[in-house]
Amino acid sequence: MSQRITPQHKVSEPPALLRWWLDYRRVMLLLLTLFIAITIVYPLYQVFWRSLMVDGEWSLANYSAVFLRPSNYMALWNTLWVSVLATGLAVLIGTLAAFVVQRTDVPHKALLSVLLVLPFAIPPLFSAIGWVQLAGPVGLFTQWWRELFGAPPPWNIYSPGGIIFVLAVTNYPFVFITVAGALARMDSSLEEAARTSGVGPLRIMKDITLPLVRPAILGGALLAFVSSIDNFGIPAVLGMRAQFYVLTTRIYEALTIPNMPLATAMSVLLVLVAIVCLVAFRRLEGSRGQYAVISGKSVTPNVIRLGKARPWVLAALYLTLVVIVLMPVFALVLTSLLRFWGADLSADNFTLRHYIAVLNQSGARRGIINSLILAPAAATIIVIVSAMIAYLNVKARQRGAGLLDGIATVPFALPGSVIGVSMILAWSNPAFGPTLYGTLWILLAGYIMRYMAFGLQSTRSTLQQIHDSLEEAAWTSGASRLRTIRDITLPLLRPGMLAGWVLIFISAFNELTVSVLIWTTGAETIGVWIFLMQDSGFTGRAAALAVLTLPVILLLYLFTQWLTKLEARRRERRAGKPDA
Amino acid sequence: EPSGTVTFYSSMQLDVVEPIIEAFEERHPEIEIDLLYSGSVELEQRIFSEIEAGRLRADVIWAANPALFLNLKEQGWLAAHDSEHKHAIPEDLRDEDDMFFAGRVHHMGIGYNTNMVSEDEVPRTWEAFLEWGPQAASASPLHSGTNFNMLGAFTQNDELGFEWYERAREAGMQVVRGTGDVTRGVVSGEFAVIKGIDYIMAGQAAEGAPVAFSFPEDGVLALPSPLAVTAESENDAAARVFLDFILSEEGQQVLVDKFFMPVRTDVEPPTGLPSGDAINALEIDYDWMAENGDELRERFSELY
Amino acid sequence: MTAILTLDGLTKRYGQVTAVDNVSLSIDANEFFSLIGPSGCGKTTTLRSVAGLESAQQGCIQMAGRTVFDAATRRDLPPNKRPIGMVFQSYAVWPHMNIYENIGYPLKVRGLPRDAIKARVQRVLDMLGMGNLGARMPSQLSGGQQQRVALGRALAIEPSLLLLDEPLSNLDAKLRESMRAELKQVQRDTGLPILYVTHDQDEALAMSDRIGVMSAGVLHQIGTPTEVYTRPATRFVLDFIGTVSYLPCEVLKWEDESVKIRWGEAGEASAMLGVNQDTPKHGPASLAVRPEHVLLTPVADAIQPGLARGRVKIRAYLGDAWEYHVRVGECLIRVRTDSAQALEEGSEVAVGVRQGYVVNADDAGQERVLFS
Amino acid sequence: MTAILTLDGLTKRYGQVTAVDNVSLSIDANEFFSLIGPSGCGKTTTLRSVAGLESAQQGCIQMAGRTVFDAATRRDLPPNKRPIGMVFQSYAVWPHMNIYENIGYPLKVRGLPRDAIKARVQRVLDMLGMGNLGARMPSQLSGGQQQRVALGRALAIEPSLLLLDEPLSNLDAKLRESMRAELKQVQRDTGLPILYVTHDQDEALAMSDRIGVMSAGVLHQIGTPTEVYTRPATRFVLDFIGTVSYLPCEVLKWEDESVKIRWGEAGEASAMLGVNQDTPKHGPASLAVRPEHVLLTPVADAIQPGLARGRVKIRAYLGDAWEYHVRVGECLIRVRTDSAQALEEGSEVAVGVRQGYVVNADDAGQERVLFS
Ligand SMILES: Nc1ncnc2c1ncn2[C@@H]1O[C@H](COP(=O)(O)OP(=O)(O)OP(=O)(O)O)[C@@H](O)[C@H]1O
Ligand SMILES: Nc1ncnc2c1ncn2[C@@H]1O[C@H](COP(=O)(O)OP(=O)(O)OP(=O)(O)O)[C@@H](O)[C@H]1O
Ligand SMILES: [Fe+3]
Ligand SMILES: [Mg+2]
Ligand SMILES: [Mg+2]
Repeated sequence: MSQRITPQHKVSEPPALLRWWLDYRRVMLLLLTLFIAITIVYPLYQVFWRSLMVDGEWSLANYSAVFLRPSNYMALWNTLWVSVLATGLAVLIGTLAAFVVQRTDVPHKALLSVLLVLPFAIPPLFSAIGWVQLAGPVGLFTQWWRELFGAPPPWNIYSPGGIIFVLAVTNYPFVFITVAGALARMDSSLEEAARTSGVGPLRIMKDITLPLVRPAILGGALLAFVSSIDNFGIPAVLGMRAQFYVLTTRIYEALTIPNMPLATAMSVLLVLVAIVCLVAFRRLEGSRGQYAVISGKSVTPNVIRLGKARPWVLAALYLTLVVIVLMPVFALVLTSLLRFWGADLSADNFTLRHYIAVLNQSGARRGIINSLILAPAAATIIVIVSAMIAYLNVKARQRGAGLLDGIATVPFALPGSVIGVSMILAWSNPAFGPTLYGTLWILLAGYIMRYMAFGLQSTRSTLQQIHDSLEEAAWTSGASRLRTIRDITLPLLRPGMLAGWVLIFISAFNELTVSVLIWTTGAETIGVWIFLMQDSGFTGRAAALAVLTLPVILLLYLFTQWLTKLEARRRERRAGKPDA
Repeated sequence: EPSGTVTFYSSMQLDVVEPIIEAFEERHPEIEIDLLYSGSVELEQRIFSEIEAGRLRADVIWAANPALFLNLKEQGWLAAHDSEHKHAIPEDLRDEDDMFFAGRVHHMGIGYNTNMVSEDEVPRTWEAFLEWGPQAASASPLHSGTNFNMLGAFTQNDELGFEWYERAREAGMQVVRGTGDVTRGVVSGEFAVIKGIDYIMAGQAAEGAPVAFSFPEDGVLALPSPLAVTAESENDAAARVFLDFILSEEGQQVLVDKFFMPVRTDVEPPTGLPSGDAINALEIDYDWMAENGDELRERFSELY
Repeated sequence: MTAILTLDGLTKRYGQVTAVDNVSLSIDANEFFSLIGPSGCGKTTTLRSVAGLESAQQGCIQMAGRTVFDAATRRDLPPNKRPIGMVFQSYAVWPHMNIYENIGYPLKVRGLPRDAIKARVQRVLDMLGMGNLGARMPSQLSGGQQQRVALGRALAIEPSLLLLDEPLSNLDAKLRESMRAELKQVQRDTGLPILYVTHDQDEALAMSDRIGVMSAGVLHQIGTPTEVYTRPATRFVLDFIGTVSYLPCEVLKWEDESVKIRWGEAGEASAMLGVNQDTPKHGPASLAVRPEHVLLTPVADAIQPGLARGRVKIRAYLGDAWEYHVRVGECLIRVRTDSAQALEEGSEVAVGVRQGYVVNADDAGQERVLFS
Repeated sequence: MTAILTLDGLTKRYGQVTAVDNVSLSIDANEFFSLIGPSGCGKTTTLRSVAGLESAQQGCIQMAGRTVFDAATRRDLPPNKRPIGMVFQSYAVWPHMNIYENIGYPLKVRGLPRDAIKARVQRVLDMLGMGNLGARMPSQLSGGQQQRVALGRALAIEPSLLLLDEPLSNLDAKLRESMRAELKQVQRDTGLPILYVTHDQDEALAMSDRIGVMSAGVLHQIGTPTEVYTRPATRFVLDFIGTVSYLPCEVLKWEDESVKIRWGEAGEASAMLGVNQDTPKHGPASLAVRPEHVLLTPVADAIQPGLARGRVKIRAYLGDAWEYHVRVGECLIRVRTDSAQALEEGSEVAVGVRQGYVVNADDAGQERVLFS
């Protein structure tokens, strides 16, 4: 009896039968609803009712303006096809990398895994600029190509192709992470069954392995896709020169004119696209039972021996890594060290003055400190709130919690600039509560809105993996509901919370598009300063700041590794003395 | 005696604004300037968002796009200020109702890469500029306020006209997003000539980049960066003191040290730059711009 | 005897599905009571209602004299207020606590002093033969050991009633058997009443004082193991408990308390079976026989009147016995004989029936089991 | 008979652990061969080496006359080149393909034409009694049906050898029993040689033509079910196959082929046991008895010489039999009697031994089993 239906709690009892904890659940739901209403629904509402206003009257004119202009269709169409292709490429890179790392005997797996997620740590705007430096008309690669072949290279970074490529190499870690996880958990006897049925290794990958990890591929693809459609920096830097517009660059333009109603109407379009895709992806995922193979039990993965191909695969992998991951980082570091952008690589052109200059600016220093406060604060709040929502949704099966989860995920599909605008609208002259605008708090609120989805995603999936009976066992042992949460659920949820925390921290630490609209003096962030420096032509200083964030993120990574080890050591120690 | 904090929104270069603020705070220790520096586009987005929300935080605004100020003036967000310095400033550099004053002037002309363009190749006219074909570049009027004004000035000019942009398109001139992008392009040698801004080119050259700036004979865009006190300022008195300081000789001298053309006739321009009279500035009618802006944008976006 | 647990008319519906349908039963002090039935019949739901993890729509539950649930008065004590210990099928041993902590946790929750906890946990560990494993983490234990930890955790609080949901079904054959004995021993030692859920009839028969047989939410029969095995109340119980083969037969004659039937390929065999109750109708019926009640003799030896002719199709060695599938006419009968007698596959045999059940329909068309 | 599979000196190490230690065996055409042993003894590793899923360090494997693996010459055919079908413990039915596709996939890979695939899949489905389920997805099938799909998939390619790794251990008791018969039937029908891995002795005894008993990587004995049950080669086999209880005894006298021993609480009981080989040493030894070879009589009836006195500690009802744990002196003996005889717990009984094994140490201190 391996597959049995886990009995579900139903909450259909008559109200008078509600136990005290049921009431407690309601209270929790109420508080969370309040939190989501204030941090997410209220700002969203502030933006969206304006899209239905023309000169103080209700009207759909803004939407007709969006839909009547062919250039907007063009932008929508561009957004779609570019994102689809970029996602396709990201899926290819991410899945292949995950497969090689998880399912073959390449060496240095730990190092490879770290390097493969490094693109997460670089702001997209910088990968775009980095790629211009590498593959632009006078970029490093271009020059090498010219020297080697004496002809201009066959690529053009300022093109839809360039956008697709850079989006793909920025977003593939989403796919890599989810697919690698699924491959690690997949029951390898499914593959072995095919091998003993006479099927060759490549055919197995095509017919068995890939279809089975399809939910993970789709999940990663969805994240990559949404990140592509709401990305601004990359199409802005690479697309304008080719007169190639996507929705986000159009929205930015509308904000510039400024035509806020138009911008929000377009944002609604973007959100619709995201929602349609979400639903479509869910459909594609198919019924759950079809993929029940991914169970919680540990299995020994089926490792493909590469044999003679091993050094070649490794070399190819490192080459790819160097080209798509390390080179942009290298370009960034180079920029921060060169006297000016594009200078020759001669010794006297190297300088530390950008670092010195930027560190001499009190605003930049404050920015570093503020980011060091804001990122962990946002990560902590989001993780706690989303753990509570996920708990109500997954474990307590409280009606309404699922809706809350859904609502809190919506801002994920919004471009950062729209979130920024919504923050000003909501908090500069608020209908209630304190004026957050002008303080650090508004940045916190902006980050919470933007990254809530990350927290929800990681806590939800972890909770789903914790079998109900673990909590019920505590409950029937005499622990109250609250005590059960404290002693059983939380400790088991901790790894998921930590993973979510790190993801949010990294993203919030150099967040750019939201911050740049809502920061004020005293409330600068690193992202803001990177952008301001960049925008006013101090590319070197901007790069220097961006480089300064890399060790922070690296340290954070090491810190979490250390935490995990500490946990293991604590267990070992505890295992040594029974009554600890 | 005015005191307290003045919230100052500015899209002027930090290394310009900061020395002015320092000098001001030294002179008026009882007033503190709270600077919010931002790129011009983001600053406008922010200002309009605040207005949407019903409250403008700024006491003093100093930004690059005159159209913004016309707009603010029309909506009643600016306060008139009968500045003691107003007579030192030419009339075309201030609002007729004293609602705003140019705090500085910058010019858009031709920037070029000295490694790629030899002394005798330097374009002296906008026609010569076009000869560089795809090696010439401009930021997009849709994203750069200065270039938007340039587009307006060209369109209003009989000789150049909107047709210049059409010819540019044929010649293969590149249009990139913002000022930062063109600057990086010319510095790195991706572009030989660009529509550049005087102080940026001078600043880059001072950093050691191989760039220089030239004033084309058939017209330079001289763009005043207006400065105004807001109508709902919570510290109106101090705001006015600060505005006056920027317009004062002392304030303008700080600008000149940073390669800016002063707005006062009684302050010498930076060395090496022609004096204000020697520059053939294009006529620009901001009211016309405000009226026809959207159409202009539309037209341009159809072209590029 | 005082009832430790009484269920009265318990009914639990999930939407359209009635998972538990008007179930009443009571468990006495010291009693080992098993609920048995096929997958999905509502055993777990009943158990969870007792634990307070589900709320039924109708009925009431009393525990050690207290009403812990009553649908009428809407009384419903939460699980942590009921004097129970529960062992889950999946063990539900907390992976982040070591063995000592797992067992001690319910005591800690109750606020016992450190020393008392220590002493009690040690006693439980010793009782389970794991005295020296307290410091291990669950992942370092085998399945059987984890199972014992789950049991120990439920026992530590000295509950009034122990609830077990298929605790042995994840174990392998040898381990299952030894855990069975161990569990039984623990119950003997502690005198704890147990409500045990399983779908394994061997387990239920071997361990229980009484058994409740369920199907589709309905409790078909409650009785001692011998009662449910030898005197099944319904055809379902007959089928589910133990093995039976069915043969078509004809009821010839009914006298006093015995019945004469005819069966076999050509109706050549006959048997007299005692009947407990009722008048079996004359005419066609089914004869249900257990493997151990069939008599096999090589045809060479003797084909007496009253025996049917058959042929061994498959034989299987069981160590202490042989099992045969014998074809008689169109039917396959399963037969069990002791290991001395080994008949070849394919050989012809004479088949007799020592005991059996007559299953026929009453006037209302309802099937009845008439046992001998 | 020709051997379909021959293992010769197969040894597989994982780091320090020797999972398979110099195992040699051969399987004949038509044969049902089971490997049995406790968890972790190396059964799966052996099977996977045969399949080509693991590479051993020593030995060679021949299959249908071809060498598929030879550690010496480094020959190692990949699994897809070996003429085998394999069924996994977890079924490993591909959840993204329907039943028809699952069974047809190995044929498709071999490039069979559509029609041929269709015909063959249908034949297999019919054979497994699932003719009309081809369009279902695996998630819509019960555990037993999934199991049959896995079997069908392995059969469809008409392999020379079928490998099965504990295919029944995830099923519940009733289903397991019926699948056993079904599997046996399939083997009869197809004549396919089978290498079967299990840790369930009942399963191995009931289904196999021959059994190999493994422990810690070492193959202890190969023999027919009756051989391993009645004539265990080592003490491990004696323990593992069937149930035994141990009693201390003393070897009194050895003559020809029988041995006289004394046992019981006060040494009051005695038995003459036949001995197959060797001279049992005089003096203390162990007497091993199977439950079905112990004789129980109520003391009231008779306490004859040669019988020991004991007391029923626990009894368990098995439906077709009773099982007792009887205390004799310090020891507990397990006894199985047919269901007619029901002794109360706590009652005194007389205990006799009908058959048993003498286990004693030889001169080298090695334990030997001497069977009667
Ligand atoms: N939360 C639920 N929602 C809807 N139906 C449910 C729920 N829990 C159980 N059921 C249904 O109630 C019936 C009884 O389920 P229950 O778990 O009690 O069966 P069981 O006898 O324990 O079976 P098993 O031996 O498989 O554990 C089943 O038909 C099941 O599908
Ligand atoms: N990949 C591996 N790495 C290290 N040790 C292994 C590996 N696979 C198996 N072993 C070890 O080899 C021994 C034999 O394992 P194997 O899986 O063959 O046992 P088994 O007899 O099939 O047991 P079970 O009945 O539990 O399936 C065990 O001690 C096991 O821990
Ligand atoms: Fe089960
Ligand atoms: Mg159940
Ligand atoms: Mg195994």
